[in-house]
Amino acid sequence: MSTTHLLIELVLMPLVAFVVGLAMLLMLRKIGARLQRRVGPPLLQPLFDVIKLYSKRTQVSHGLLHEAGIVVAVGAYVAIETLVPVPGMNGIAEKGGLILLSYLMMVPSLGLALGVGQCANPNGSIGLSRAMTAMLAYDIPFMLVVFGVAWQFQTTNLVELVAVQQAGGIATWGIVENPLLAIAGLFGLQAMLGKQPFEIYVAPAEIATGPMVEMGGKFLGGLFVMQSFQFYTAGVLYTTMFLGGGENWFTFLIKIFVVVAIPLSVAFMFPRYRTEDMVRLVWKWPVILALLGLVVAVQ
Amino acid sequence: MNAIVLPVVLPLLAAFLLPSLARIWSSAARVLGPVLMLVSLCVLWTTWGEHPTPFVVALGGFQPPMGIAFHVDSVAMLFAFLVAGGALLMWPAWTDDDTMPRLAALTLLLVAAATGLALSGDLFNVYVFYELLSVASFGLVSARRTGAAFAAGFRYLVISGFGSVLALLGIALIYLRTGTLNIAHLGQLAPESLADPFGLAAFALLLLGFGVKAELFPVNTWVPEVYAGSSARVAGLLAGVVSKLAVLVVVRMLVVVFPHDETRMLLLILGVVGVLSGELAAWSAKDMRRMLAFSSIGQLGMIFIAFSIPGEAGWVAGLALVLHHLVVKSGLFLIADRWGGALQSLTGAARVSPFTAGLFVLFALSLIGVPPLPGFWAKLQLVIGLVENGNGVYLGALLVFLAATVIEANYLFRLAVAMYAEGASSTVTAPSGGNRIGAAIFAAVLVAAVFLLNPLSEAIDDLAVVGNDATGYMDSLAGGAR
Amino acid sequence: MNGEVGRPISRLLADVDGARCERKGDRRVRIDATPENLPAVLELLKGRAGYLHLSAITCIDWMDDGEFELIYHLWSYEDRNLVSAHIRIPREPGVYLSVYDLFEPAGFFERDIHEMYGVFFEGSPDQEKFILTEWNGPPPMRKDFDAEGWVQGTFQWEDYRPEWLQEIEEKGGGIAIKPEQARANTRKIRGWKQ
Amino acid sequence: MSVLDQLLVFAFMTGAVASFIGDRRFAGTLLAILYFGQFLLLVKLAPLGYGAQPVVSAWQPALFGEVLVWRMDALGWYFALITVVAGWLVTWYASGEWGQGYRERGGNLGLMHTAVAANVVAMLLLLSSGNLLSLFVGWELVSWAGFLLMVMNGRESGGVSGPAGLRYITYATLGAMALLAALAIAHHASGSFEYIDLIDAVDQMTGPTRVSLVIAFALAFTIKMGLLPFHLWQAPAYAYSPGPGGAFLGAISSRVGLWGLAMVFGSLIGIGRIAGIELIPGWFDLRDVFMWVAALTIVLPTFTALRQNDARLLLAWHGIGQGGYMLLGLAAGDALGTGGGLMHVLNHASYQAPLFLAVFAVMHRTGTSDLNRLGGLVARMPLTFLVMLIGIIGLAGLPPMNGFVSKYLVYISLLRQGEPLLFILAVIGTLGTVLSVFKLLHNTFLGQLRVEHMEVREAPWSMLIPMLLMASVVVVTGTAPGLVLDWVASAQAALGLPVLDHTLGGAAGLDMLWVSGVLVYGFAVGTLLFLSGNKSRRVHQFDNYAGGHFLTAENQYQYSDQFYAGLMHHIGGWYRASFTWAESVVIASVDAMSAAANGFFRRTQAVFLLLLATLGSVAWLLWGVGS
Amino acid sequence: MNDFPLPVRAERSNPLARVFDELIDFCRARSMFMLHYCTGCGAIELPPAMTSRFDMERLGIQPMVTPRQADILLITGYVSIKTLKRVILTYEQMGSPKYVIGICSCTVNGGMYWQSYATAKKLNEYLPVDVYIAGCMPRPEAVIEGLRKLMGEIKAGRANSWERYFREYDRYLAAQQNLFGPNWQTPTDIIGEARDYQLYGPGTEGRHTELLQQHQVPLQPLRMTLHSDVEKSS
Repeated sequence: MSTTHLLIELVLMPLVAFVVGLAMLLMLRKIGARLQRRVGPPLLQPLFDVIKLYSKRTQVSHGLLHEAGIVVAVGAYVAIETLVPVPGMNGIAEKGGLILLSYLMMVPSLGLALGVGQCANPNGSIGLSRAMTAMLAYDIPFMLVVFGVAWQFQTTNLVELVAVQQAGGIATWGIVENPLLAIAGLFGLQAMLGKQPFEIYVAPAEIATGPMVEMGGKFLGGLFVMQSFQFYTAGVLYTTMFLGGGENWFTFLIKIFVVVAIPLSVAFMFPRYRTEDMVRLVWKWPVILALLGLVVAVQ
Repeated sequence: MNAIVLPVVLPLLAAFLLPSLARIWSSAARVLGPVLMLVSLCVLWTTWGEHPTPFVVALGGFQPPMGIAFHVDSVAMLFAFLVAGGALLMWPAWTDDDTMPRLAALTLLLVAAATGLALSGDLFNVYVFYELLSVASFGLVSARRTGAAFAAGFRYLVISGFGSVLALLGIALIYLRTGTLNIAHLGQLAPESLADPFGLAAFALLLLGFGVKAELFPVNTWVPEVYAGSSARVAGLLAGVVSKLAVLVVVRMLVVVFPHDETRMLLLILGVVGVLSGELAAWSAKDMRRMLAFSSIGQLGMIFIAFSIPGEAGWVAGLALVLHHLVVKSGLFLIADRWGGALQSLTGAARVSPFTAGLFVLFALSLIGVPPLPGFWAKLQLVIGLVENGNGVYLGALLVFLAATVIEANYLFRLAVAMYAEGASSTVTAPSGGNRIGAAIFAAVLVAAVFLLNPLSEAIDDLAVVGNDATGYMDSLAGGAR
Repeated sequence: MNGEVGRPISRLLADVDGARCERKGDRRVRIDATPENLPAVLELLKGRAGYLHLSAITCIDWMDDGEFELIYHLWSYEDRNLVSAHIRIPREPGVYLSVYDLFEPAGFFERDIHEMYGVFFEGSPDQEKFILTEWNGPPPMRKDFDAEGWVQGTFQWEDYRPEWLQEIEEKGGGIAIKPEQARANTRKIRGWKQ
Repeated sequence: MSVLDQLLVFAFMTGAVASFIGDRRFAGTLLAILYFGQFLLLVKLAPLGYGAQPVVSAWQPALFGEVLVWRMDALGWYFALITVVAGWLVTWYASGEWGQGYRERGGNLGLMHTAVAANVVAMLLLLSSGNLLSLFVGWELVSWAGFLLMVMNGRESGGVSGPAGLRYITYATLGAMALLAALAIAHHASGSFEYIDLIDAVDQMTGPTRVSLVIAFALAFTIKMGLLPFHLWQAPAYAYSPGPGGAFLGAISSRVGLWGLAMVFGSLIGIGRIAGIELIPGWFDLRDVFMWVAALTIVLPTFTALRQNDARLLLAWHGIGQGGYMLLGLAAGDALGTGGGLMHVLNHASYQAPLFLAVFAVMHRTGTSDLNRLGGLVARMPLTFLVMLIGIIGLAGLPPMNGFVSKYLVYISLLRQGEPLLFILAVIGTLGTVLSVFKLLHNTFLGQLRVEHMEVREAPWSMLIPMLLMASVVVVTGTAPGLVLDWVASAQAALGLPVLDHTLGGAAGLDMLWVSGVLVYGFAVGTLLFLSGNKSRRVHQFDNYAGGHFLTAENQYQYSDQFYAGLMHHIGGWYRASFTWAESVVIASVDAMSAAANGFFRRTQAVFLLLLATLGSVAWLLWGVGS
Repeated sequence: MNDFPLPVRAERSNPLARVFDELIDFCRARSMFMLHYCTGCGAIELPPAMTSRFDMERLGIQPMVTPRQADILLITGYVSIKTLKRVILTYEQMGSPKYVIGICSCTVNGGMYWQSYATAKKLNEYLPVDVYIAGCMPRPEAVIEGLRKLMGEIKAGRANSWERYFREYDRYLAAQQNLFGPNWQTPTDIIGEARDYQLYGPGTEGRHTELLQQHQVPLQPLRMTLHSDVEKSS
């Protein structure tokens, strides 16, 4: 692979992720609206929001770290996008792997956490504490799933993972080979995206959207961008692990949209759990499922 | 006649003369004892230099096995040397008051008896010296004339008396069987006449009888009270020196006359129980003297364990432990002279006297066995000796010994940490100058030993060869006396 | 039982000079007391008759009489009966005793009355501003406070006359008293704001 | 005189200098220079890190027929390097204002310098030990030097350092005695204290002997490492040491346990032989015991750390937890696992020390390390914050810092060996660490600055430069882990373990150069995106959303106490303090036995006992001989 | 009243820039995050406006919970003096451009509380109000109509009354001081903000801001400091 090619990929991959992620944001709101029998926002609403937020005249910052937090949150996702393979573009996916990615995906949230911390708002800190707890909760089944997938396919390399699944057709897809892990993974995905019933950390009414409490203007815009990346990454990662990655962009987009649509649809049907209930729930069912899946995988 | 009898005879004579001398010329009387000790040391030193091989001295010209004999070999010389040296450093009768003559006389008596024990090659002689030793120590123990001292002294007296009876019984049994009391001769006769239950019973009686002074479990219940009740120097003398002489007697009998597995095992088991009981009791002792007393029970237990190991390894370990314990425990008892009260009162004592506290830490470190201090090398020899033996009971003893060391480290350093605690003000006063100097000399010996480990280890190896050489001991009989 | 409550209370208060007891309804008793004997009345009611709950203290400004009327409402959970003890204190200087020692909740009511009427309760724990933290004017519930005048002097009015309002006003509707017809002299009241 | 001798002599000299002039004003600087000299000597030994033959000391004293040998190999050099650099930087840290402050607070600075120097000497002696005897000597020296450092902080620590140190020395003596037992067994088996003889003898050993040898060694080394269930001593002992001392101890001192285990697993006995000792045949062997102990050591202390409200204790507890990763990797036994475990030693030292130092810098300025009494200090101590930030990212094991790389190797090793439960325990440990260190950072540096800390100043450069140097190690070796992996590979070779195949960017499919590069690229994009908005304006911390409430200096608008209340609501009941309870049971039983022994000496009728004992002994002997 | 007319935003000559400006105005109009400050009964009409019957979201309007994120401040009902303080605090914490909508008659002239000593009458006196939606209470249609009107103004680039608050701060402060007393202060440094963002106008400072600065607690942010130069900021 030539250097130019690689550079183009490095630019293109985050860009694609951003666009698809915005579409996913729209999908989120559309699904919510449809479920509540509303019309929902227009097609370009996420774009309007982002542009409006970035074009705010006054921007309130609580310090360098507040700004750096947003930079890290967005920047780390930009980096992450180059590490997940998409059809036709592998980027530098071979330099990392599933485990690196699992940990790298904590970096944006932690970067954000720094920014929130400097906002000096206890609502934000409470939100952080809850978000961290949620992370501790859902990462355990998620890492079990990662282990199971890596064991199943005997690799942590995402490119190889895709190659193996595509070589064998649907029968070798993770979801077919090990549906239990796939279900556990979906559960983890729900929590990872921080949607209901796992959105105690934002809790708009009681802690004023938690970590986002002091984020306005381009700070909030950065968070929108970050969220779109997050949706995209989650979808791609799940697709890569269980749905054989993308043969071409068409099937790939269908897969990732379907994957992300499931938790988003589930989200609007539930109220939210309290922190300890969330921990209890996530440490029970997904973990049991994942462990059963592991037994299957190791057999 | 040989100059070697002088260390026994001179103190004995002086002990009887001293009260009279004290009336005439008290300052001369005061220095008489130490001077004699110095003389003894010189005599022993020169004798040691002249006679590298064992020899027998027949007292009054009667040749052994008929006569009364001193058996002089390097081990005996070492112990005699230790007695004189220890007594010199721990001399308890520096006082200015009217107790001085009595104390000095008793100490001289003690020294004479102890030296006699070290040199004696005859069981009857041993018994006599042992009794002499007991009498002297009764006097010394109750010299403080406090209620506690008398009570302790009485307890000591009772146990000691019964011990003497037992020992005498054992001696009687042996004499009944063999018709002789010369140890070397006994050694020759033992395989035929004493290697049966009768002989072994005699050994058990001897062991427990002499074990009273050697702080052998379970006949050591006098130890804590006596050490806590008597003056620190006396306690140091008893713990550091006298107990070792009793050990020597027992071990001599073990090696020369009763070298059986059963006897060794008995010694080992009593030693193990001694270690356990001593260290455990020390762990919750409430004052420093008792703590040291219990600790010395434990240490003596270790020494018994060491000597129960067959072969030279046991002697190496035993001798090393004996020497180490003598130095360290004597030093500690000197420190405990004024610091003997409740342990709580020592909190913050390091600021009263940093030097003494430092000495305490040094002694404690060596007692626990921290390299490169001599205590470590002594314990290492014990550990290697135990494990080389490979026997299950010896391995059990090793485990007990290791566990006891942990307990030892805990209680010694609980005190050390308390001494250095900040913000607390101690009520104790600094030890007297003499005690400090004495302790410092012991500490200096300890530190010097670190640098002289190599020659020391060689010397101990040589001594161990001699000590373990039962045939050599017996052969000395044949060599005739001078 | 309910019919009987008036009687024990009147018997209870028989020793108190000047306290008059009157049944006003099934569950209501009115006591007319004097400022001097009110504490005694309340103490008796609390200690002997089980009126443990002070549900409110009410104040009425009788400007023309130059008096404030204070009404202490006590509730008995046993008798399910409300007793209202009325006293009148002179409007000037408007000082009365606190019953905080007897009923702790009185602290709040007294603070409120102090804020709204300017009555000072001696011995009340805290008579700082309570609800009207921004208020610098006279105690607003006093009858001599001209709220409308104060409003006129303090606030501006939006120029808000939509057509439909004009139509209504032409028909004589709209706001009852137009701002320009307001009565009080605003200057005088603004003097309070120092 | 070999370079090793020069090094040891130089280290002794440093110690001597420290003890003579340690309390002078210039002493810290001078000592830092001397440590740097030691460092240069170590650099002279650097070929060791790239596969050279071990260096032997010329001085070999013989005592009681045993020889003390000092020989430094790649493993020892690797550890020694960490030791000396840690000693150097913490002394530098203490050389300036911190030392002044310490003295003003009533500390004995000279003694502290001496203690640190003594620790370095003892560590060097231990790490270059050439046979079991010198190992034991070094071992005890390290233990007692550490003890000195732990207990010397009496008044500074509010009097708790003494008990903590006492607890430590009791555990340490237990470990030392276990080592002594191991020595004895080895001597019995091989007839000498030489490593080579032991290695030869291991094959001839009987099963029980080998098991007891492994157990004795393991006991000694795990106690020093603070592995479960012997971990209770470590946190308070390290936390209440004087700052630089605590940093030194936390960074490297307890890792000598790992060094010992590496020798046992590598050359002395061999992980294969340990795995051959099957406890439940086919299911569970001795190696699994080590791995499970390691995994539990990762999890339990980490979650204990999560509950701490004192920054020092929090870090000290994490130090214990991190030891679990090292052992887990080492016990995994393959090239990846051992490589990760060994690399984690340097990584851990590189972030634990600056973290400790940062906490002590905060303490130096504010006088407290209570996490509920701090907050918002990032505006006042930004560089200290930076150090702590880098440190916690490393400690949490997140990319791109070095902590991730070593943990990654361990993860991959577990993955390849198919150990999902151990893997998930390791992950849980990491997650717990993330939570806990974020609390540390947040409660110290983020949130509202307290009124009493408005005037706080940044730590002086004498403290900052050492911290920043260490933090830079975290970043550099995170980006280019190959630098360290070279040394690790040499150490593996020296131990006879499989050697890790690596590049400059990492191993096992990980290339940190790329990852770091792409992160930088991502941050650049993020910055551009951020700057595309209008410029931002900084506001005061009271200009904050509070539901319409007006914030003032009087009310603390900060969330720090019970930071993870929700989580604790769920798992709080799982903290049972079982180990503390077990420890107290042991103490209580010793106490009871002690009371019994005391009672024996106080109450027993002596004469009766004497007769009884005599009869018993006689009977025993008679029957013994008769039968 | 309009002593200082707002500067009219000049159309930029570069057509691209003009498109850009228009795009931004368009986006601002199509994406309005509102903070509903539910001071009174009018709030009851907002849920119908948001939910399936009227569905504000199709206009790009969605509720937000903190002033930092919001563009519109909806004040739904009477504003007591105590509430007004919080309203002002909240308004100042919002990021510009920001719009205020007064819902219900109470925000216009006090409504049924016109006579009350404790209720602010003319909200526009204290904050620049963009749109009033009168009625007691206005129905959701009316609310949406008001929002659409505001939308049109924004799209046309005319909804600039928020600039008034910066450019004529002294006037607003005067009204606030009149009500809250001379010690009134909010944590937001409006003057500094106006300077920073070129919103400083002739009426920004004046008599009342002088009074404010006499007792003002300093509002400089906590600046990161390396060494000695720690400013006193308490």
